[in-house]
Amino acid sequence: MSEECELKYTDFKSDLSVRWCAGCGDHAILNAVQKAMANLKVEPHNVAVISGIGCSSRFPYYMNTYGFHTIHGRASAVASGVKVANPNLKVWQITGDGDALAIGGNHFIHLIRRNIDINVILFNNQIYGLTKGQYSPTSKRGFISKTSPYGTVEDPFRPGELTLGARGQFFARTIDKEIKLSIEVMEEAARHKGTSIVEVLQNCVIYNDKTHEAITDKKYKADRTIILQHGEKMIFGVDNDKGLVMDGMDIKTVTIGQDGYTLDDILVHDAYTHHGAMHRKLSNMDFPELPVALGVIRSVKDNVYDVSVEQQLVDVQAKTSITTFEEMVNSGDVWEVE
Amino acid sequence: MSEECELKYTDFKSDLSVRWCAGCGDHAILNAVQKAMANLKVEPHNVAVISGIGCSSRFPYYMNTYGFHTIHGRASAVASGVKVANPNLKVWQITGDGDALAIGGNHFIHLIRRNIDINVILFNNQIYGLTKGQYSPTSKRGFISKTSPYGTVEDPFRPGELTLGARGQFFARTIDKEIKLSIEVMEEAARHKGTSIVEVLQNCVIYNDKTHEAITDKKYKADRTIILQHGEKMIFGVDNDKGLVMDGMDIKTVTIGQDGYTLDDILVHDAYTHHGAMHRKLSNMDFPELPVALGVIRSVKDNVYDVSVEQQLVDVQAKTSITTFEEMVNSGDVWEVE
Amino acid sequence: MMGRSSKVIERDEVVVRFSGDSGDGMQLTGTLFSNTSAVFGNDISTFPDYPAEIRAPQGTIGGVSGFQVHFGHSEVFTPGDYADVLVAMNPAALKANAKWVKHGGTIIIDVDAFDAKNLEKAGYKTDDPITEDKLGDYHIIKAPITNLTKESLKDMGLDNKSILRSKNMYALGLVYWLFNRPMEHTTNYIKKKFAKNPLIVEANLKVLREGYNYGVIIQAVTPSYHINPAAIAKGKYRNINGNIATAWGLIAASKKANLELFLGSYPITPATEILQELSLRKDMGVKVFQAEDEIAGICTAIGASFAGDLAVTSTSGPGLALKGEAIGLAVIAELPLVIVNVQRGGPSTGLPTKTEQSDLMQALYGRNGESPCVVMAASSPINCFEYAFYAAKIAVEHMTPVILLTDGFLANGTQTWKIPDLADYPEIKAKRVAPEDEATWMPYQRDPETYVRSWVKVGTPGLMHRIGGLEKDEKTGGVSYDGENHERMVKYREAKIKYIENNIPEQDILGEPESDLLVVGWGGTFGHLFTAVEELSEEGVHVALAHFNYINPLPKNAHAVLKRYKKILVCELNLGQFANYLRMNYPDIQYRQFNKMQGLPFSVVELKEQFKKLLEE
Amino acid sequence: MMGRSSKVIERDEVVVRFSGDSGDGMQLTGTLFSNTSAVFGNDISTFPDYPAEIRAPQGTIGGVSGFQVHFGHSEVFTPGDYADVLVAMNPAALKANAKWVKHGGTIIIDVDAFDAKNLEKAGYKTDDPITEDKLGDYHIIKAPITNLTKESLKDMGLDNKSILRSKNMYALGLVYWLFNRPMEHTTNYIKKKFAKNPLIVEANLKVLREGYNYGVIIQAVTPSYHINPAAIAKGKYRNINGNIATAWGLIAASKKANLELFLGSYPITPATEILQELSLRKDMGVKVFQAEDEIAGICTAIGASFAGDLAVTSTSGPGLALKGEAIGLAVIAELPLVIVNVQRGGPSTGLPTKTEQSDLMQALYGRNGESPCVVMAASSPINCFEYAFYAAKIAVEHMTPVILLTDGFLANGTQTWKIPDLADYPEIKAKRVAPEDEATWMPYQRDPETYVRSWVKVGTPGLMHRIGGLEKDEKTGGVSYDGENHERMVKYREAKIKYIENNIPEQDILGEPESDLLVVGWGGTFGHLFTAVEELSEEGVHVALAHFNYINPLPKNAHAVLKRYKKILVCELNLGQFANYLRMNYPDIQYRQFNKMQGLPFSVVELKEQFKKLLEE
Ligand SMILES: Cc1ncc(C[n+]2csc(CCOP(=O)(O)OP(=O)(O)O)c2C)c(N)n1
Ligand SMILES: Cc1ncc(C[n+]2csc(CCOP(=O)(O)OP(=O)(O)O)c2C)c(N)n1
Ligand code: SF4
Ligand code: SF4
Ligand SMILES: [Mg+2]
Ligand SMILES: [Mg+2]
Repeated sequence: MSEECELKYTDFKSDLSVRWCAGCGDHAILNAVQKAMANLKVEPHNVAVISGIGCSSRFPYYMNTYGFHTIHGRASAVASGVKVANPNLKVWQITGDGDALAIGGNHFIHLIRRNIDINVILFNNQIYGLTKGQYSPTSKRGFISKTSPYGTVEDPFRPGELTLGARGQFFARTIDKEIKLSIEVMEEAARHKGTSIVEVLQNCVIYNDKTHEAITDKKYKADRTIILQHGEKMIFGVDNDKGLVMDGMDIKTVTIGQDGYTLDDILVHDAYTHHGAMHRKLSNMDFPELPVALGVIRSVKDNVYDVSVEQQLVDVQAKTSITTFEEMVNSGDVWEVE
Repeated sequence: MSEECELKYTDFKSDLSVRWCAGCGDHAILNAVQKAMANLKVEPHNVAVISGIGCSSRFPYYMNTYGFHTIHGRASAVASGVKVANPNLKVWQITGDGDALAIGGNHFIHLIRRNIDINVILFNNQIYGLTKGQYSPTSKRGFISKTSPYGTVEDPFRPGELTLGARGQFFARTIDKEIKLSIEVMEEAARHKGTSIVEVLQNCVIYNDKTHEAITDKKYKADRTIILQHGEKMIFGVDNDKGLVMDGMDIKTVTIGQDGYTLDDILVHDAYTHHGAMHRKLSNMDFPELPVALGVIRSVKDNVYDVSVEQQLVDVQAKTSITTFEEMVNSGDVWEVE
Repeated sequence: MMGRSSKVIERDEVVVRFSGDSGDGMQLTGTLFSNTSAVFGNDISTFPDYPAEIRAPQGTIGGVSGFQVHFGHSEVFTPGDYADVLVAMNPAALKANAKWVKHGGTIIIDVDAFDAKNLEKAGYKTDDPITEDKLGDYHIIKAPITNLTKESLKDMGLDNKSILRSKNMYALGLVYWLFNRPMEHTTNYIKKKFAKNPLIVEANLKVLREGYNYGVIIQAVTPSYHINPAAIAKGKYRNINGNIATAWGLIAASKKANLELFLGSYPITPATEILQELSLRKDMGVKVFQAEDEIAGICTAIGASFAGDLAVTSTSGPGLALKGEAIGLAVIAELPLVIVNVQRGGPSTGLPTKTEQSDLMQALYGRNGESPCVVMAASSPINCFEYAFYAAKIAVEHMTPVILLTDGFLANGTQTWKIPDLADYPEIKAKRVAPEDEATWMPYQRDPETYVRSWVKVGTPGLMHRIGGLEKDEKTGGVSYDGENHERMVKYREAKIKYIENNIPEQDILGEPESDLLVVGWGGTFGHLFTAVEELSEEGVHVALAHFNYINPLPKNAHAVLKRYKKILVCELNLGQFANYLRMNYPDIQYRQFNKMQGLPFSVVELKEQFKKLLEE
Repeated sequence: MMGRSSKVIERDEVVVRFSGDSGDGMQLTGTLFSNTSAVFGNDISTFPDYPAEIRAPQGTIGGVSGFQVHFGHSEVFTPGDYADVLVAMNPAALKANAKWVKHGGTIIIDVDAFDAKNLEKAGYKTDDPITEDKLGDYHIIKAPITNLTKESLKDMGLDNKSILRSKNMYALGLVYWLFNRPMEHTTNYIKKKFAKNPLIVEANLKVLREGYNYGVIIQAVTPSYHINPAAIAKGKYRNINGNIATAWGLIAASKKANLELFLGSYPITPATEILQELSLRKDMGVKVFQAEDEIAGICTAIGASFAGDLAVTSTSGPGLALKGEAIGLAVIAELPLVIVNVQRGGPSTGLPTKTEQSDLMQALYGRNGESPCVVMAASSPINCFEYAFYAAKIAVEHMTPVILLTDGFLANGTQTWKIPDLADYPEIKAKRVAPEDEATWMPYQRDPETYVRSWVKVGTPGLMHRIGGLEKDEKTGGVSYDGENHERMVKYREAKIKYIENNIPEQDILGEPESDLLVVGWGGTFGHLFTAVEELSEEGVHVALAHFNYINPLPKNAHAVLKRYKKILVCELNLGQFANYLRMNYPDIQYRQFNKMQGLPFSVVELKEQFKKLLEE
């Protein structure tokens, strides 16, 4: 079989009918992933889609690839096993904010630390959807839900910040309904060797409708988000006249042509630098202070666990005098009775 | 009982004989904690020391306070329960790099995110001591141990970076044998409202001897570490002539009086700023490029979970019409049969 | 009420099932109908039947939401096997539920929803579902509910969506007519619920009334039912499901114990509602910690117990598996802790929304080492209150974790609950260190009879001590590696649990104690087993029933009770876990088994059949 | 060898125990002695006895490290209850071990270590430990080992620490004299081990020789022992402990199955060595994932199994508790997986360095739902190899998780192992999809006889499919909420495991099959039970032994075998878990129990006593 081949996104559609609520952001993400996969030209049988439990984690059933709907929170660990067992596979992990960051938090940060070549699509709807509406570790402070009827008293994880804190080398963000952007970002994530975290701002129409609306709504999107492109100026706004500049240790928004700012003052995005500081700032930007960053925020080459594991096996085997079971059991302190 | 009282560090010593290996760094840390507690003037019965499992986690047995040697990795969760159940207690968590960052990683980051008022003393010996010498999530890449006979192929967590990635508001670092510094740092950690993470570079004489030696050895210490003090210049070196300055997005070391650098150029440490960027840089500094930062790197006031929980109970109870069991069961859809 | 001219069916009890698409409001309709019946003085038992998917595609079988209510003029113990009346708002609802209607029963359908598209979605092959499903002998009421609702509201200025949302009130009105029920309760509810939107109130009430009137109009052709009120004890009543009852039982215990209540939990179906209810109960001072996972849920509770709170964790099967290691810590530390496990279909994620009793062995043995703790089970939605209370009482008074088993059926099912008076419940008294004993007290010193150690809150001056998961010296609690001490400790922990048999009720026998056949059950199957036994008794067939709520320890007289019977049939919704447990405990007795694993309760019919067959053998 | 003039004791078998401070090198000394005995042609069985603390304070009882070796001229099955010879390098070692020496046995002490300080640290109250411990009747060899070692090495230019480290070689030399053993093996070992440090080689060899000579000098007053070599089958031999044997058994299986071996694991005493050994075995292509916790350990293994590797996870009690939920996933997904559980003392952290058999129920039932998997147990250090091999074979061929139970005693104990030829082991063949079946294949279609589904590696063209933890349709594997399908699936999974009884050996009876008494054991107690039964047989007392290695399913003939006996005594290192399991499975049989919970194996003496008592009853 050839690795490169012509594929349509329908080649990645399973024949199961999709069971998310009408209007759920998951539909669009499914669409984007299928299209990205077709563009990536990897045959469906070389793809494994691994999920935990949650609405989003139903995802593998809808993919005409190998799929495993595992248990809550453990998708990173199962996916790690798949990839290390067979590094030739393309492994995608589908997970929710509860699955990845509540019960699965430890596997999530260790996956990132090890930098195993897995593409993680994190559906962040800031709610536990499948269990019908409890707050999650990404719900905003004060959020009212079935388990926080008086509002939560805890701050949420910011997935980008946590990823970087765990030494993450790839972080990107997109919005469920921005299918074009999602496809681009997912392709980049898939091409990146190492763990890629793609946060998708996803809408749960039933239990947390419009939670991202203030930034994702068509009316505001251009002014409240910025799409980052490596090597490009950080410009945004309906009229493309806003830009980001440094202000001491901080980033601030300016309008080009106002207060003496010119295009030259605007920051250029460097997704490839290993320095995390700027990436942290960019991934933490939040409305209303700053536009929310979309696109690939960080993409840095580094040692990849599964590659190193394979290499170490090769290296050891090249050097060892023990290559068979017989040699192993006969090595060391052995005597013969005749 | 009065909260303020005269206490000696021996008031915090239990009568159990201490069972760590001779020369283990844990002895000195025990000493520092006991002295810090005496200085803090909190009576032993108001202190709960909670640990997981590991050599370091034997700690509570040696304290004449309330103590709970729980199960591996769960100290943060048990400690959270103690503190939320009774916010008047002073809760200390004792944990190792394996206990906190391997099996306990999820509870660790969630504790930090919630910002519960617990002092975490993280004994970082970069090894699993109790199980006799396997690599841990803080072991350096390439580290050779019983489970990595050919060297590890993964990068370690940097505890400060992970803490900040989980939105940590207090991070400090000290060295086992630097008892004076440890006492200071632990007192500050205890006074800080919210989760305080104190990383102690601890030596395991048996399974990972001298792992921190390159920076902790008397011969080099002055040149390879820097003790940060809020509001003070970042100066270090045997002759106190080295300092840290910004170099683009990076920090670099300069010698005062050389290359045109004067004392005025040297950075001043601000532990209280909520901006994390500088704190991340400082906590990630590593020898040989830069001196390793000791002392309190970050200490920022923020909402404290246990305080908010208590407050919310008070607020709800102040407003509610339901205050007794009878009122509760009789609220809503109730009818009477006569 | 208007006069009636058509046939009136007099009945002791009736089962009604409301069904429609998830969006059709069937849960609310069912709830209003059952509350009305309860207020009217009937005893009721209900069970909702949610779709497994959050929102399956409209019009499909996967998306059908049902609500069954059983009410009668004497006590009812189950939501009923088969319905006398089915309301089906669309073809999928009919398709999914027709098999649950008694032969010759009444079926109300919204004919307007039976168009070609919906018929196809529901999987009908013809345009005549009645014939296709062989429902010719049933009373079918074909009401054009959608169109009549639209017609009724067309001039009120409501949007189409709101109009369609009122369909369920039309159906409800029609059912009220069928059972000759007063509508005040519903009227009041609607007025309160939509107080901010008078238009909606008006619309709903209008439609409700017209639904009723529609019944009056068609009465000539349809029988209606008459069920007299039950002879019910004086007092205040409400409907309550097992999850709320569990939550309230724990609150009651915290009051009686004079302890603060702490819950550490992580959401999981079908236990989440306990967490939700207790989160709401900040008014009662409940501290709720929504943890990052089940392990943190129980570990925070263990910490809270150490600190002196009445500590609880709640979960369902897979979550209980995750808590195993920490339960062992509570066992060896000997701290009070209540673990509520709402059982669901397994293994693994299994059938999360369905009921099963397959976590019994896990509750008893799902952790390393010899690690005994108390295991008990509630047996009806309303007695979840009592067993939660007693779980807490035993935990606190015997310094042990207690696992309380309920299940999806109890959790979601409701019954009419006579609101209790806390004064009727016993005190809960922890063993504390008396001031005069402080000087000599040791942390693992035990009461010589009960083997209970004392509970010292962190913060108590002078009693500082250390506990942990390593084996401990039998007195001081210090770490001990001594083999003989270990054996003694293992036996103390076992004996401490065994002793509790002295503090729980004896096992009683229901039904007809003088019988050759003893039926044995435990937990959530009570209603069905008891009803089967009672019905047989009315038919003159004598069967005895021993239904267990206490599993470890078993009631003191259990062996003697079992020993009396020639044939014993252990009925469970698993492959025979309790039967095996009895074999271990009382190996001198023979047990037969009747097991079911379909995510559903037993049906009374199948039970009666089994019992009769066995009696004849 | 020099001639001997003193009394020589001829013996069939002898037990020697080396003991000293953790730093005294007793493990190495013991290992060298046992290997020498093994090479000499004796059969051996050893057991190390580490202190629970990493480094307890020097000179204390907590810090004593011991190593016991049992060797004989015919097969030996246990490390022995009591020692004929004890080497005690300091007072604490004597104090801790004196009770394990046979009455009248030989005790070698380093008198130089018996100073006032050390005596006090060891807890002696007088300066005469021999009298204090009532050892008057024993042969005490008071050798000034420390001083003679110092004297011997004083001119070699070694530092004091290195000199003192050689003490153990002096003691070893003395013991070699006592047993008239050749020293080549040890000499070679030392030369190889310290090749880079000729001074150390020289020093160790010198001291070793002088220790031997010291024996020659004192021989007049001391008996020495003579044990003939065993009549041993031709072949190559080595010593091996249970953990290494387990690791190698898995490697053997991966070769025979032509699958790559994947281990996902997290360190935990006493299982860590399996992880360590397999980490070392990159030469054999083993992929080891040291996970962040036990859950990730098993979940990575499940992922690797899905991807097509022979997947394993290894742990001990508390770790198994954490894996429960994920084991359920492997059960419902029907993927092959080996779970090695090295049992230790529980509950909770319990007695981590001690042995116990208390995880049996956990292995069988420690997860939610009806969740059957294979449970089997190794019964000697060396047969850990075989059972690990067969665990893998069953997992792969029956598409199921298999829990292999070993314990701390097997894990650390060693025996002489005849190196096997892989060619003598059966093939391991996974069920794959034949090319001609691809078109019609469905993921959960089963072999009609074995109920096994086929295993498709991720990456196989044309067979893409999805699996998961929800209940699945019996053919397609798609999610199914259908109740009747669920019941069928529950029964298939049960039947699939039950069918395996056809592929495992029948239960055999050892000892004297014609007896009134059948002793039943399982797992790690084999050596002691068998020795007790054999010794009784030599005394003319007839006892039969059924020792189980397969627990779920039980061997097909187990019931018939058990049925034959009048009295059955189930002996276990727990409170009776296997006895209870037999009660469930074969309720028509009566079982008595003999249980021990002291972190130690049974002693042969106590077993014989029990058996005799029971025979006389
Ligand atoms: C061990 C375990 N604990 C809890 C659950 C219940 N549960 C299922 S999904 C879920 C959270 C879902 O939230 P998220 O991961 O954000 O996914 P979403 O449904 O929002 O897509 C929970 C708590 C479970 N299935 N298993
Ligand atoms: C559930 C569980 N898994 C594994 C272990 C074994 N274990 C005990 S301590 C430990 C790691 C200790 O390392 P660390 O936390 O760094 O503490 P240290 O001994 O180095 O102080 C491990 C793996 C255990 N006791 N329980
Ligand atoms: S509940 Fe929310 S997240 Fe789940 S499918 Fe529906 S809309 Fe999507
Ligand atoms: S093993 Fe290491 S960490 Fe543990 S007590 Fe000894 S020196 Fe300290
Ligand atoms: Mg979510
Ligand atoms: Mg460590």
